[in-house]
Amino acid sequence: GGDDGSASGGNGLEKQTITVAALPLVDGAALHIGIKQKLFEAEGLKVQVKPIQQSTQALPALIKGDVDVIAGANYVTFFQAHEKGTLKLSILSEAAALTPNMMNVLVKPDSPIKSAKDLEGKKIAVNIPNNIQSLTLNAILKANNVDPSKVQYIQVPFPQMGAALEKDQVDAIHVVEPFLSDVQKKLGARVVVNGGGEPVTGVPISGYVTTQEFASKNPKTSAAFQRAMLKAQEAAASDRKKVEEVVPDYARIEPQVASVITMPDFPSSVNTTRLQRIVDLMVSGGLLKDKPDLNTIVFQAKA
Amino acid sequence: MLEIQNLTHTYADGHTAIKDINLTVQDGQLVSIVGPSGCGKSTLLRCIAGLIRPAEGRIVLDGTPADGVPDNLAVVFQDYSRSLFPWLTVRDNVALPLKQRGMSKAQRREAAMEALESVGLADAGSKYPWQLSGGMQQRVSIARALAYRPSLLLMDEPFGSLDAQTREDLEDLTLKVRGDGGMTILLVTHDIDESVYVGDRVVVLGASPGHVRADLTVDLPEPRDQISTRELPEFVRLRAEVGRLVRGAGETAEQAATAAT
Amino acid sequence: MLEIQNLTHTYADGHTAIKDINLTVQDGQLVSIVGPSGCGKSTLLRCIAGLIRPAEGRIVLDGTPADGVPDNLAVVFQDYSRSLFPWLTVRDNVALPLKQRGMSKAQRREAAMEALESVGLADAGSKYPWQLSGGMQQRVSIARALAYRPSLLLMDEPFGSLDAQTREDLEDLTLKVRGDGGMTILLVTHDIDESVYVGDRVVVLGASPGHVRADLTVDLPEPRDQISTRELPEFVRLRAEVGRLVRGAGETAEQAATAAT
Amino acid sequence: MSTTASSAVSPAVGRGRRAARFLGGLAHRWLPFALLIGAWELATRAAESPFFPPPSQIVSATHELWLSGPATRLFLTDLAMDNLLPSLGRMALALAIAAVAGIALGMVLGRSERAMAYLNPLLQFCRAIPPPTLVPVFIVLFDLGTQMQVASIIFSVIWPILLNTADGARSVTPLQMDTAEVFRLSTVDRIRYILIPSALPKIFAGLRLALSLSLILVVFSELLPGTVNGIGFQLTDAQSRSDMPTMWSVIVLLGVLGYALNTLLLAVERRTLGRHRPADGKGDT
Amino acid sequence: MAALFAASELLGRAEIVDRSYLPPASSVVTRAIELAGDTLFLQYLADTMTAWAVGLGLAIAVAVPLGLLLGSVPAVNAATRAIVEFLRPIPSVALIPLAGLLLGSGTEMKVALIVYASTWPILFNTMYGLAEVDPAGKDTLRVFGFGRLEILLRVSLPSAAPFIATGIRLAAAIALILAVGTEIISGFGEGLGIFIAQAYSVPDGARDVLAGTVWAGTLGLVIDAALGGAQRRMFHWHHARQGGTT
Ligand SMILES: Nc1ncnc2c1ncn2[C@@H]1O[C@H](COP(=O)(O)OP(=O)(O)OP(=O)(O)O)[C@@H](O)[C@H]1O
Ligand SMILES: Nc1ncnc2c1ncn2[C@@H]1O[C@H](COP(=O)(O)OP(=O)(O)OP(=O)(O)O)[C@@H](O)[C@H]1O
Ligand SMILES: [Mg+2]
Ligand SMILES: [Mg+2]
Repeated sequence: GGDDGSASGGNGLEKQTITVAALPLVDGAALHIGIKQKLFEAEGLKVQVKPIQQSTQALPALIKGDVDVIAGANYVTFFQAHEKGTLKLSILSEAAALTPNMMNVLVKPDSPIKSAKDLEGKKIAVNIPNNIQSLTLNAILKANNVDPSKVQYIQVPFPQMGAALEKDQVDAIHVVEPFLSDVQKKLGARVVVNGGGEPVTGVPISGYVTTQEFASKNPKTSAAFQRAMLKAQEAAASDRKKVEEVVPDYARIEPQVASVITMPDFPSSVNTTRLQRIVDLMVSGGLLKDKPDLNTIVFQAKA
Repeated sequence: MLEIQNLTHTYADGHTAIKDINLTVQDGQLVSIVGPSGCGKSTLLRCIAGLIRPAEGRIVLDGTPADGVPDNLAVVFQDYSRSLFPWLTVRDNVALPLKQRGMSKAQRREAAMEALESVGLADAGSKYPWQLSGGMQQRVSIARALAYRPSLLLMDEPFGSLDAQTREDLEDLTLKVRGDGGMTILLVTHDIDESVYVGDRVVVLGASPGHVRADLTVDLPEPRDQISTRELPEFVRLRAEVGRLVRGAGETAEQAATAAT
Repeated sequence: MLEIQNLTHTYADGHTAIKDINLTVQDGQLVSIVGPSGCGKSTLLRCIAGLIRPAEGRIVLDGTPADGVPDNLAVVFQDYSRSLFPWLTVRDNVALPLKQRGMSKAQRREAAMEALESVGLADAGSKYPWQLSGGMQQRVSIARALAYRPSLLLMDEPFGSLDAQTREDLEDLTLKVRGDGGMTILLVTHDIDESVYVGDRVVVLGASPGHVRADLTVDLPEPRDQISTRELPEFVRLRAEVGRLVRGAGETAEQAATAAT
Repeated sequence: MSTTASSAVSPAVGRGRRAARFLGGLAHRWLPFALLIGAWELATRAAESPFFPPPSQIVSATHELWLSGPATRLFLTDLAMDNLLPSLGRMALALAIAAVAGIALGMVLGRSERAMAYLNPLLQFCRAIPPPTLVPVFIVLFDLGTQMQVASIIFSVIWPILLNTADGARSVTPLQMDTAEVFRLSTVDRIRYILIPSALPKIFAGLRLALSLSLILVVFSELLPGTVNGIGFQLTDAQSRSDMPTMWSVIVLLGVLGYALNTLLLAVERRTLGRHRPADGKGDT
Repeated sequence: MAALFAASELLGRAEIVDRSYLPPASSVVTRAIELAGDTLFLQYLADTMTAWAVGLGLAIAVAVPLGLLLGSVPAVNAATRAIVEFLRPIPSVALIPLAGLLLGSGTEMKVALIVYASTWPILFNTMYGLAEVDPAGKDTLRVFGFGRLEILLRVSLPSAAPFIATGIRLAAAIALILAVGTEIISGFGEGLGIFIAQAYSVPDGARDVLAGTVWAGTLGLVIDAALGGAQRRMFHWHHARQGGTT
């Protein structure tokens, strides 16, 4: 836990050290840029990073208070947790939004599948079924007049997708960076659907989240974190080089890979209108029953 | 005093092994029990030892009906090899029951070694039972019972696997132990000479189901001696009589009852 | 013909059980083996059976050195109760080895029942071994060996747990089997009378380590009879001689060598 | 008069007494379980954690999700048919293969020093490997789906069967093996009439361990790439959706299945071992 | 062992799939040896082994007495069977998020899950071992006036001990799998499993994943050899008797 700084310091923060569980994904690059550029320090915050492998794994730790914030938390998972009542979600900052070609559907070079329409009746590998991937891909397929109920999603972890595709265990794979570039390079795989294309371009996919309990107990700390994060997001969005610099350190991606992969968008504001897009998608995809009240979910610093 | 009253036992499979056995043994007496194979000798001993609860009848010890295993009891089992613990040395096997006697470790060892010596196994103390021959294992189990100094000793064919010489030595040892300590002993044997030589009484059991066919008092002078005692006319007479009884004991309880009338 | 040449065996713990044993047994002979407890009789039988590989020397069968278990062998183990399979009925225990004889199931059953009957256990076929008395179990293991009709039969104190009557019956059965089938039999016993009564020869072993102390030829008329044979002066003489030899056999090989010179 | 009366009454009395004894046994068997559930109910109600719904709620979720189907299908719902049956099918297949292979290999290892020396290091090495790390290997060796799932279940449940069988085969009473040797029993007969019966109690211990392990492994195998159905799939799916009642209902289902299958195995065990050994304390003469 | 190596080398080189998806054994083993010089990795190993040792120790301490109780008092066995059989098939590792909620995500959780999973083989082997004890031995001590508890400890326990030891060997491997598996799935903290999990989430990680796996297997091999040695020494009477003759 990060309780060591809980006594309010000179700058009026309730908590000066904040523990962030971070995934080894490009999504969370801004956090590391913020640390490197001392943006948190400028707010009087010390950030302690705990590496994790999946955002769901950090959920109990967040509830128990072992970590304060999860970086790069998958919205689909966390909105669902919020709806089921296992967590009162508070979003401090956005992390990443979809950009064209950061997530694509690939097939083998000699595959008969040429277009989205050809995917009907085929097996597509996704990392986790009923989550962000199938959600966005279904929206794209629908926009392309393909019936999403006719594709079969198969769960295959990203690292194994290449092998599964090569062995013809699946017909297509829906894969994100850096695996996307990797499979394209190794198998010469061909893109059939741009997974970040319309209508999902710009849909936010992950954020920096905490619990409403934490946010209401530590409003100043949360606000300070939010300010620093927004600046960091800004920096990440404006200069790709800055992202390329930090990514090899925490995500174990080779520098030369980092320089070629397609980056997500790093939104530099917290915006209920943008978040509404993912919520709407989830409701129409049956992943949420009701629309949550985003105004209570998005953390607003009190002036 | 050990009283066996109307003892009947039927095994789970419905087989009645002994029926209506009555027997009274005075303290310090040595009673030999003989009878054909399968007539219920072991069953009788197991009942007395409290290892099986008889279907009917009871065992009375010094006036109080026994419930479970009597105090101060030792048994030499017919299946001696299974009653030794393979993970203990011979000495520890003999010393183990002495824990019940509240003896110190050193005392237990000493008593164990002494008992082993008395059965001719002074050298085998640190071996394991499975390193011994059949007869040696049998002697270990005799040593274990003797070291315990019970007041009631049940022996089920204790000398069956021993050569003539060792057997005679142990017969004399048994007689000595009984003479010294006032131990009550029930000894099952197939050797008719032996039953007469060591016994104060010889009880002959008949078969199907086991019943008391005869109960002979052995009136031979003490101390007994392997050579001179066996030459006595009374010994020869008794041994012939027991032999005759055992040979006829294969017949069933009903036939015996008819014969007795 | 069975030839035992310079047989020596030392157990893993360094104990030499038998040393330099030489013995030749003609086909169809019945050799009684006697000797004090722990002198190596069982060890000798296990070497012949191929169950232990002797440290030195060899077993030659009909001119060819044996390697492993000889053909057509049956053994009655001293620890009979452990050699029976508790999950098989008595009849199946006896019938199991007959599978090697290529007999049909019905034939096996019949042969088993016949053998059981010959040892007086006609009624026990469908019981399990643990439902039998010690002597009955011993007879099952004898029946198993006889039903197999081996050409070489090793018996390690086969009648030790039997009453006098049953014992005599089985002694006679053994004699009959040998007479009928030309079976070669090695029989370990502690009963000196028995060794003479059934044996064509009596081999007396001495102890520490086991060695051949004497090899006596028994010249008694055939067929033998429990009453008349035992009354013959030659029987009485032999039995006294064997007794004397066994009693002196406790001494070591070295002492014996000195005594022999 | 009195005799007829008593004979008319006694069967009823007997039946009553038997029923009472049956109920008593039932209480004795289930009371601790019921108490535990009661305590759990109280604790969860007091805690009001969304992660730990009270048992009553779990039971109703279980009923609704799995057991509210038509009577003709034993009340199984579509969800149950589509997930439970494939999972159980894979489990049964894997368990059967593991049992046959484990017993066979165990016999060899238990009796042959040489086989032990050759195979043991390999087996011990494999035994300690956490199955999730083998995914890269499995994906090359097996097809996605059933093949990979069954293989991964076998890979884990075979060990208790194999090791216990080997232990059982090794500790056959030496004199019994000597007897087999002397009478020259063929290898098949030795295995069938001596090794197996003698090792059977230990094999059953291994099977009981393997049985519940296989249920656990079903869940894990359904974390593997290529899974499209199964109770484990439902479990992880519910977990990722934070659907706690569903998740708990799967756990309850696993518990019930485990109990039922185990009871079945115990019945088989009692039948097979019943005649094997003397009742305790009435052993030998 | 060599055969396994050769087989996997071939499999890797056969290029059923791209080599980086399943690297050949030689490169995996080279990587595994390389890791032995990596202090961070060794620290991870130490963490995993600590959880393993504590977990297995606790499991033995819980399961053996419990097995003795359940195996010797049929009434208790009947009364608890429903609970035991209900609990056994619950996949503890799949419940890591919940376990994390109750126990935190550190060593305590790892240890708790290890104890939970590795208790069963020891418990069952103890119970079944007791059922097989020769009644002759028990009768012997009964006759000499020993009570039930003493008979349990002096006869039943030693004669069941070799089989209990087999249960412990089973449990030792399960405990190792659980230690590594919990780390992999919880993805939190330090340990061999974390190393594997990290490698798992990047392209070209298969080599590290398998190198970590080789370490897990090797640990299992070493542990089992040590336990096997201890078993042989402690139960020499058992082995000598099996090999020897009387
Ligand atoms: N556990 C058992 N279950 C069923 N029947 C048994 C059991 N034990 C013994 N019997 C039967 O009870 C009878 C008496 O057995 P017991 O062992 O008392 O005989 P015994 O006189 O000691 O014979 P032996 O001299 O051969 O040892 C036998 O017919 C035997 O078959
Ligand atoms: N497995 C073994 N390990 C070590 N020593 C053994 C082993 N088996 C037997 N011995 C020893 O070898 C010697 C001979 O034993 P063996 O069993 O052959 O004697 P025996 O003549 O059959 O005696 P008995 O008449 O008492 O059965 C004994 O001193 C015994 O201690
Ligand atoms: Mg008896
Ligand atoms: Mg012997």
